[in-house]
Parts: sequence; C-alpha cells; structure tokens
Amino acid sequence: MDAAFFRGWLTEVASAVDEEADRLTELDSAIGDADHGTNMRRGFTAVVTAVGEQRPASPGAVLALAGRTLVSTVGGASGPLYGTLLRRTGKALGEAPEVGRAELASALRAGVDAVSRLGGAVPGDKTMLDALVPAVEALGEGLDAASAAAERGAQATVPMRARKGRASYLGERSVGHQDPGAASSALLLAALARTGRQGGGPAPDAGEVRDD
Amino acid sequence: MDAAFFRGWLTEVASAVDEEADRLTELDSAIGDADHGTNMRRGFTAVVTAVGEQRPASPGAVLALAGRTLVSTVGGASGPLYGTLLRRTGKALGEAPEVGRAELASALRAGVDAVSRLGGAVPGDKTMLDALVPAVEALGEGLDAASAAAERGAQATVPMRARKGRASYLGERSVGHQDPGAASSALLLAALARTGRQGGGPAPDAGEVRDD
Amino acid sequence: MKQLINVPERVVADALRGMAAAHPELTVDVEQRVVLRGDAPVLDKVALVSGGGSGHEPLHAGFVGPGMLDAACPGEVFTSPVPDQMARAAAAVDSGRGVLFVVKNYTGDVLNFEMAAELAQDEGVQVASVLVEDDVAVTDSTFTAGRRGTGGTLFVEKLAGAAAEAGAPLERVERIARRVAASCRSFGVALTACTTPAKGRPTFDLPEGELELGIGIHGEPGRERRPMMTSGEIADATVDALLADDRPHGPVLVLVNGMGGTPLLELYGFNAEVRRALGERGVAVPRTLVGNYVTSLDMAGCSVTLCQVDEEMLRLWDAPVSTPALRWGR
Amino acid sequence: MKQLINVPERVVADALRGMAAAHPELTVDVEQRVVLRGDAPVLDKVALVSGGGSGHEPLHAGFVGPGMLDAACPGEVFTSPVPDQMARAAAAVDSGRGVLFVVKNYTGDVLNFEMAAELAQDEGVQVASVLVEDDVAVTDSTFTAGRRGTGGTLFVEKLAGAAAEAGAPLERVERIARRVAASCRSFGVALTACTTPAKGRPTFDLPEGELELGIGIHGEPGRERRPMMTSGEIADATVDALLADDRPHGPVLVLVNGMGGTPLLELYGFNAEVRRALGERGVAVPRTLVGNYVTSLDMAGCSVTLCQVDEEMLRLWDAPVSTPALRWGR
Ligand SMILES: Nc1ncnc2c1ncn2[C@@H]1O[C@H](COP(=O)(O)OP(=O)(O)O)[C@@H](O)[C@H]1O
Ligand SMILES: Nc1ncnc2c1ncn2[C@@H]1O[C@H](COP(=O)(O)OP(=O)(O)O)[C@@H](O)[C@H]1O
Ligand SMILES: [Mg+2]
Ligand SMILES: [Mg+2]
Ligand SMILES: [Mg+2]
Ligand SMILES: [Mg+2]
Repeated sequence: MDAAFFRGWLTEVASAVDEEADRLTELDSAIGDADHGTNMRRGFTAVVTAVGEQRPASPGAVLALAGRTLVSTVGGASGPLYGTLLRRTGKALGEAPEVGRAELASALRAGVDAVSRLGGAVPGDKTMLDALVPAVEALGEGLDAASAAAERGAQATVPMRARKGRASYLGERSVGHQDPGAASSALLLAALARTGRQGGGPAPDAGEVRDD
Repeated sequence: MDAAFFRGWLTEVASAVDEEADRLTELDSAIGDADHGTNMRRGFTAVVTAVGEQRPASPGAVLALAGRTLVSTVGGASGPLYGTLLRRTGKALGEAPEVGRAELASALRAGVDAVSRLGGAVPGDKTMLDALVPAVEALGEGLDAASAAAERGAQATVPMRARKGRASYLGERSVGHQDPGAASSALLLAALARTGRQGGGPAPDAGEVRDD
Repeated sequence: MKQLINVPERVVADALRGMAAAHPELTVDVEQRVVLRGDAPVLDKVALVSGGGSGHEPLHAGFVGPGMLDAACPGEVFTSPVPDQMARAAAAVDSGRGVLFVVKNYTGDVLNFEMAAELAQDEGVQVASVLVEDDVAVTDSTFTAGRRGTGGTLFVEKLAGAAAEAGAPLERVERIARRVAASCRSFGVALTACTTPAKGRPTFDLPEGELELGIGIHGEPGRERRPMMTSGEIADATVDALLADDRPHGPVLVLVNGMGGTPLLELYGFNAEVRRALGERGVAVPRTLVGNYVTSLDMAGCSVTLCQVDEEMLRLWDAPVSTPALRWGR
Repeated sequence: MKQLINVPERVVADALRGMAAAHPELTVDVEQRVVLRGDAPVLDKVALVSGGGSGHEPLHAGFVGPGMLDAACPGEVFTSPVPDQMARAAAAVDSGRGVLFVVKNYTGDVLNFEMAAELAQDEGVQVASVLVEDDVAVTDSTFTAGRRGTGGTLFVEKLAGAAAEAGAPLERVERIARRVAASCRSFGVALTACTTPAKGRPTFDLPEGELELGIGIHGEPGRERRPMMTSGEIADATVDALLADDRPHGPVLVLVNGMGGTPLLELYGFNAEVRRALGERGVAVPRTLVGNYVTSLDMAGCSVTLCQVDEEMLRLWDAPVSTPALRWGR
C-alpha cells in the first residue's frame, strides 16, 4: 500500500462521511450535540483537499498530514481524537513509500492507543474506541474482517451507558443509542476495506500481498 | 332605574365579560394583540368591587365611578374609551336618584359621542362604535332593541376593513374578523337588556315605566 | 407554548419584583407599577417618563437610569399602562423643570398618556409629550391609527435623555425628542408569532417555510406573508422598505433589534447583511447597536431602525448612559 | 424551525462580520475566527483568552474588552474551536506577561485548548489554563466527562479579567481564576430544545407540559424530565440542587441566565423567585445579573449560577468592564 492507496482511502472516507453526515448528526443529536456529521464532513473535505494538493510521498506522511488537517479544521472532541489517530498512525508508519498490512496493523494500534491515552477512554465507555479497538485487533485477518469488527463494535455501543464524552452527561438515558463516534469509526474502516478491494490494497484476507 | 339597577347592570356585564373573555381575546388575537378579554375582565371586576364598596347613591354617580375605575385599571385603548363612555354617560345623568329610559338614551348618546371624539372613530371604522352607535339609536325602542342593534352592529364589523385601533395596521387582512371591541359592546348592551328584564328596569318596550 | 411564569395574572408584578432584586439602583414600586431612578427627582433636571405595555423588555424599565429615562410605567402584557401610573411617575420625578412623556403611537398609549398629562398638569407638573411613530410598515396612515412606535423609541429616549442629563430645559428636550422621532424609521420581520401569558398559544399561525414582513411588536401579523428568505434577502427587503420611505441625507445610527426569540448569533449575522445592504445603497453608519432591545416576548425575528443623525445627535448618542440595558461612557 | 441565516455553513463567519461592523473597538479576524481587544496586546498585562463552540452568545466574544477577555475564539456551532485559533489568539494578545486560557470542561474544549497551549508554548508564550466545571447537574463525575462548564464561565472571565486589568501577574490571575471556578455552581432548566443551523430541527423532543431539569448548553437533554412547573417551583428545585451540592458559607453573586428563547419579562420574574428561594434558605445576595449571557441558541429556559464571594472577589466583580455584553464602571 503506497501513498496513493492512503489518499484513496481518505477520499473514500470523505465521500462516505458526506453521505452519512445526516445519520451521524442524528445519532449525535440523541445523546450529544448534533454536530458530529458536520464535524466529520468539514474535516474530511479539508483532508482530501490537503492531501490532494500537497501529495505527500509516503503513506506515513499522507496520514500525518491528514491528522494535522483534522486537528486544524474539526474542533470538538472528534477533531483532536481522529487527528491524533491519523497523525500517530502516520508517524508510526515512518517514511517508507510502501507499507504492508502488518505494518499498518501495528501503526494503527499505536494510533488507537494514542486516542485512548488522549481521551482517557477504554472500550466499554461508549466511544469511537468501541469500534476502533476491535477493528485493530481483527486487522490481522484482513481489512474486511477489521471493517466487520468495527461495525460490530459500533453496534455494540447501543446498549452501553456512556462514561466519556457528552453522552456521559445523560447517564442511564444514553442507553439505547449508538455512539456517533463509533459509527464514524466504522465508516473509516469500511472505507479502508473498500479501498483495499478496489484500487489495489491487499486483497481480502490475502496476507502479505503488496501491490499498487 | 335607580343606582341599584345600574349596579346590577355592571355586575351583569362583569359576569358576561368573565364568561366571554376567551372569545374576546381570541377575536383580538386575530386582528389585534390578544388582550381584550383580559382587559375587560380586569376592568369590570374592579368596577364591581368599586361600586359595591362605595355604593354611590345615584345612577350618574354609579356610572361615573365605573368609568373612572375602568380608566384606572384597564389601560390599552379600551380603558380610556369605555371609561369615557361610562363617565360621560354618568355625568350626563347628573345627580338624579332615578332616571328614565329617555334620559338614559340621551345620556348614553352623550357618552358614545365622547368616545367618538376621544378616539376619532366613526361607524364603519370597525370599532366598538359600530355596536354602540346603532344601539343608542335603537334605545328609543327599548333595551332589547338596543341590544339587538348592538349585536347586529358587532356582526356587521366582520366584513369591514379597520381604520382605527390596532386592527387598522392589517389593512385588507382585517377583513373577515369581528372587531373585539364591538363584540364587548354588544355584551354591555345585552347585559343592559337582561338587567331590564330581570330586576326591574323598564319592561321591554314598555315606554316610560319606572319601577324598582 | 411553555412559559417560565407563575400565573398569567402575576407576570408583570413578578417581573417588577425581580427587577427590584436585581437593580438596587432603581426604585421599583411593584404595587403602583412604577420604576424610578433611585436618585429621583434629580435636582434641576428635566425628567423623562415613558411606559407602555409589558412584553417589550428591556424597553422601557431597562432604560431607566442616568442619561436616559427617569421613570417607566409598565402596563399589563401588550396593554398600555393606566394614566394613574404615568401621573404618579411624573410627580415622583419632577424636579420643577418639567416632564417629557415619550409615547409610542398606539391608540391605547396615546389616550392613556393624554389623560395622564391632564392629571399631572392638574397637580402642577409641567408636561410635554413626544410621539414615536417610526414603523414604515404602516403605510396609509390616514386610514389607520398611524405609524406604530417601535425601535425608534430607544433613540428618542437615549438622545432626549442625554439632553436632559446635560441640563437642557423642557422645551429643548422636547424639541430634540421630536427631531429624533422624526429621524427614525423602523421595519420588522417575524419568523414566528409570540405567545402571550394570557393566551398561552402563539398569537397567530405562521407555518414553517413562511415569514411575515412588516410586523409590529404586539404579536400582530404583518403587512405581507412571504416564503422563507435568507438573512441577506431579509436585510435587502428591510433596507429597501426603510429607504423607500425616506432616503437619509446623512449618516444613520442603526439598531439591529431582536424580537426576543432570535439568537444573538443570528442577529449579528443579520447585522452583517444589513450593513452590506446599507453600504451598497450608499448609507454611512457611524454607530450600530445589535441586541434584543424592543422585543415582542418570545417572537423570533428582527427589526431594523435607522436614525439619521447630525453631529449634535451623534454626541447625544455617545453621551454616558447607565441603565440596566444600555450602559456606556463616564 | 426557521432561522435568520443565509446558509448553515456560514453562520459563524456571518456573525463575526456582523460583530466587526457593530464593534469597531474590537479587532475581528473573520477568516481566522479570532476576536481581539482593539488595543491588544495591552502593554504589561496578563492576557485572557477563551473560546468554545458558537451558539452561546454573547459568551465569549461578547466579553472581549477592557476588564475581561483579551481574545475569544469561536468554534462552529456547539463545536470547540481548533487549536490554531487559540494559539494565534495567544500570540496576538501576549504582552510578554503570559496568557490564561479559560476553558469550559467539555472533552472537545479541553483537548483543543491543550493542543493550543502546546503550540503557544512552542512559540514562546507562557500559558496557564483554568477549567470551568460548575454544572451540578452532572453528579457522578467519575463516570462522566466531568462537570460541564456553563454560567460560571462569566464569573471566571470577569473576576480574573479584572485582576489582570489591575496588573496582577499570571500566577495570581490563574489563582484567582481557579478560586472563582471553584466557587461557582450552576443548574439549568429547559422548556424547549434548541435548533442548530445544521440540523434545522429541535435537538430533542420536549412536549408541551414537560420540562427538563439539569440541562447543559448544547441542546442536550437533561438529568430528569418533569411535568411543567411554575416559576416558583423551578426556582426552588434549582436552588435546592445548587445548595445540595455546596452550601455557601457567605454571600453569593447570582446570575439568572436565559438560554436564549425566554423573554426578559419572564427571566426577571424568575429572578424574583430565585431571590425568594435563596432568602428562605438564608443565602445573602449582594449582586445579581439577569439576562441572556450563556445561551443555547433559541432554547427556552434558564440557568442559575451562584458564585460565592469574599471581599476581594466582590471588588473584582465591581471593577470596571467594557465589553459588548457586560459594561459598567469607570
Ligand atoms: N474521551 C473520549 N475518548 C474517545 N472518544 C471520545 C471521547 N469523547 C468523545 N469521544 C467520541 O467523540 C464523539 C463525538 O464527536 P463530536 O460530536 O464530533 O464532538 P463533540 O462531542 O465535541 O460534539 C463521540 O461520539 C465519541 O465517540
Ligand atoms: N380609535 C378608536 N375608537 C373607538 N374604538 C377603538 C379605537 N381604537 C380601538 N378601539 C376599540 O378598542 C378595541 C381594542 O381594545 P383592547 O384590545 O382592549 O385595547 P388595545 O387595542 O390597546 O389592545 C378594538 O377592538 C376597538 O373596538
Ligand atoms: Mg457532537
Ligand atoms: Mg388588544
Ligand atoms: Mg393591548
Ligand atoms: Mg460539539
């Protein structure tokens, strides 16, 4: 997977987020402040512009730029958190012009760990981590598996009682709603899987195959 | 008709206004500011208290006190206008302990004229005068006739375009609604007719009969 | 519609108790419904008294204080106060140099203030009155009760108040007030109707996707109903209505006023469009006030008032004022 | 719900253009979304910077000026600003004596201000931060993101701003800010939900005849839904919630704050009940502020903030302030 692959992923995320913005805002409206969709859309639109214009040469540089862009354009909780996710993942990938799935998996783990440290949340708190952590764990089985795990993780937030973020203010009343950040994380992973299937990332569950 | 008769009338008005307050406010809501019912209720409640406590000896004094009380408690357009109506009518009745229908008719005419001078309105402007003027004119035929004329006058304001009061701001949009002040004037006249029929005012169309 | 009240009948009295608690610098007579400067009567100063129906807060009681009103008389919601209130206020604030009544042009206000002036004069208080009639939405004033008094009231009270504070005699304060009143034009727009405590439901029906142009401040419908417009379009329509009535020959003070239910965020955005629209039409704006000043309970919407000024009027505007709702200088 | 806007995406930029037009005494950078005192950096003065999501106006930009904030950074509606804004603001207002960030306790605000502090420090600006977390409706703060910052922010910005204006060094300004933050308790009530421009519909469903107790300022539902209550009952419930959390040992400053859609008439009436409730419970109130200061767009409702004060804090409250939304003294 090279820089183009990651640019493709981010473009894929941007269009998924754009399509699903209303749903994300709707979820955030139930247990938050009704801005998650617009936040994500604003951020990933800016990301696509930034990586398209600056065209960093390496996967690591692409993700680091995307992360910085999110931090500078999103605001809210999701800006620093997703910004950190991508920046740290990018940093972990280093300068290499191409990366394999194992490297991506460990880099993403570093990114997700950084999110957990920054926000002080762990799985079960009803946050994006409930989608991200299982996804990273499933990444060894391929991008589709990771995406499926993220989606399951997002769904699993429905019965949870929030302990972090705005939803936590609601206490028991947060139960019965899906966490918007977990939902957007599932979109990120689904986009990754699609990118893998399309352009030339590793074929589903194809092990260390590197192409593109 | 003596002081008790006029106290009776005012009490009758107060209870009619109390019952119809919501309708008056509803009418005022369509083409005004939704306070005519509360204004009238506040005013006539105070009037009943005042005349009950002070018990002026003559019809003229009862009405003058009622008028002053309306001025001091109602506010809005209807306060000074109804206040003037009763005050001037009372003044015209003078000190006599009893008055006949002819005297009442001419005193009321003086009161209505004062309302017209004070507010600058004439019949056709879609105001209380559209009920009051025909009522005064019909008073020669008895209280019931006056009441019926007032009611017809109030109904006749529906198709009018307002030229005075708040409703005038609406221009054409005032057409199709009954004027709240005309409606309350009809209540005043209906109460007068009822008082006549009950306690001992002149029997309907009974000419100069004085009793009570 | 839900309201933060006890019972409708007590709304005005409760608000006055709350004002008394919040503003020890004012003398609030809850029983008689009069709000006075705490230091009234001010020695050797012409006094300004205004009043009107409640529901337009901070107008008028929020404008009582040095540099503006000496007294305000709040009536019931959307109902002119009674003459006794104004007469009592006039007696309380008169220092012997006379009292100016600032009256918004509504039948009720005009009649009650007229009666009050008689009462006060009977008691030896010299009284002059100025009528504010600035709402250009009322066009054919011969076939109506005449133009309504709305946002221009703030300018009349501020500028005449500054003149009085500076020691001008009654005749001059009155002349300035008249000049300001004649220089003011207002136009209002509603996105929703308001809800009076007594009625408990919106005073008229204004569906999604529509607005009213040319509304007053008493929950009455406006001159015209239109499909919903953007902030920029509303600014253009408003400024056009104002300039069509009277094209200012000089700079204007601008009041971008919220009707009570419109967030300040939106009002400031609207101000940007008003300023653009005025700029495009060549009107200079030395001062702007943005906020909820002459409201209509919880109505969503706005009004714009232009007050054409000369040097002297601008100085009077800039003069110190110290009231609950308007405060600067010194 | 109808809004006085152009398009949702431009709401914040439009509002900033409108602020710039109305307030020549401020420097408004519409592009970078920073509002500064026009005379910044003020020589030899510790600077105060705050910011947060838009939709709470006049907070924070309306509190920029002598005696209060040096800069405010408005984010998107209900979305914390980004670190670049605060870092840029810090650089613009720093006179060399350091900058205090006033941060409301929300995950987004905390994280973005943290990143901003790093950026600013990288550029040689000395930065301290104070967290406002005054909302007693958030009870079990170990299982939540902690208490929300609401009305107490106004007191922190005012009192710390006065200390900075008086020349206190950063460490002292920070200490005072912390003391004020620790002395503030707030509780809010919603009668209606608010409508964000992006969503265009109320953020939650609050039927006639019901209200929410313990709401925040971001359109989130509250701690508890109850059948509609009178103003007096709401005051009792609110004051009880505040005193149950912390019984003041001395006098308190009171902010009776409107959420944006509640008429001032009702707010003043509510203040009467709050004062009664405090009086009945033996709490003395030397100063009260009534108005829409920390809002939630067009939400109907109110919040009460108590800020326990000593002599010094009272002096800082009374010190002159000159901002668009809060102005007195001098
Ligand atoms: N402490 C945290 N750790 C991890 N994720 C968090 C944390 N706080 C909030 N989030 C995530 O952020 C999402 C909300 O993002 P967004 O709505 O954009 O920001 P905000 O809450 O500031 O409005 C939540 O749904 C949750 O998934
Ligand atoms: N100039 C006038 N002359 C006669 N009657 C008037 C005039 N102006 C208003 N009215 C009457 O007053 C009524 C309104 O009374 P009310 O609602 O109590 O006062 P306000 O209009 O001040 O709210 C109108 O319906 C009309 O009948
Ligand atoms: Mg959110
Ligand atoms: Mg009326
Ligand atoms: Mg009225
Ligand atoms: Mg947010």
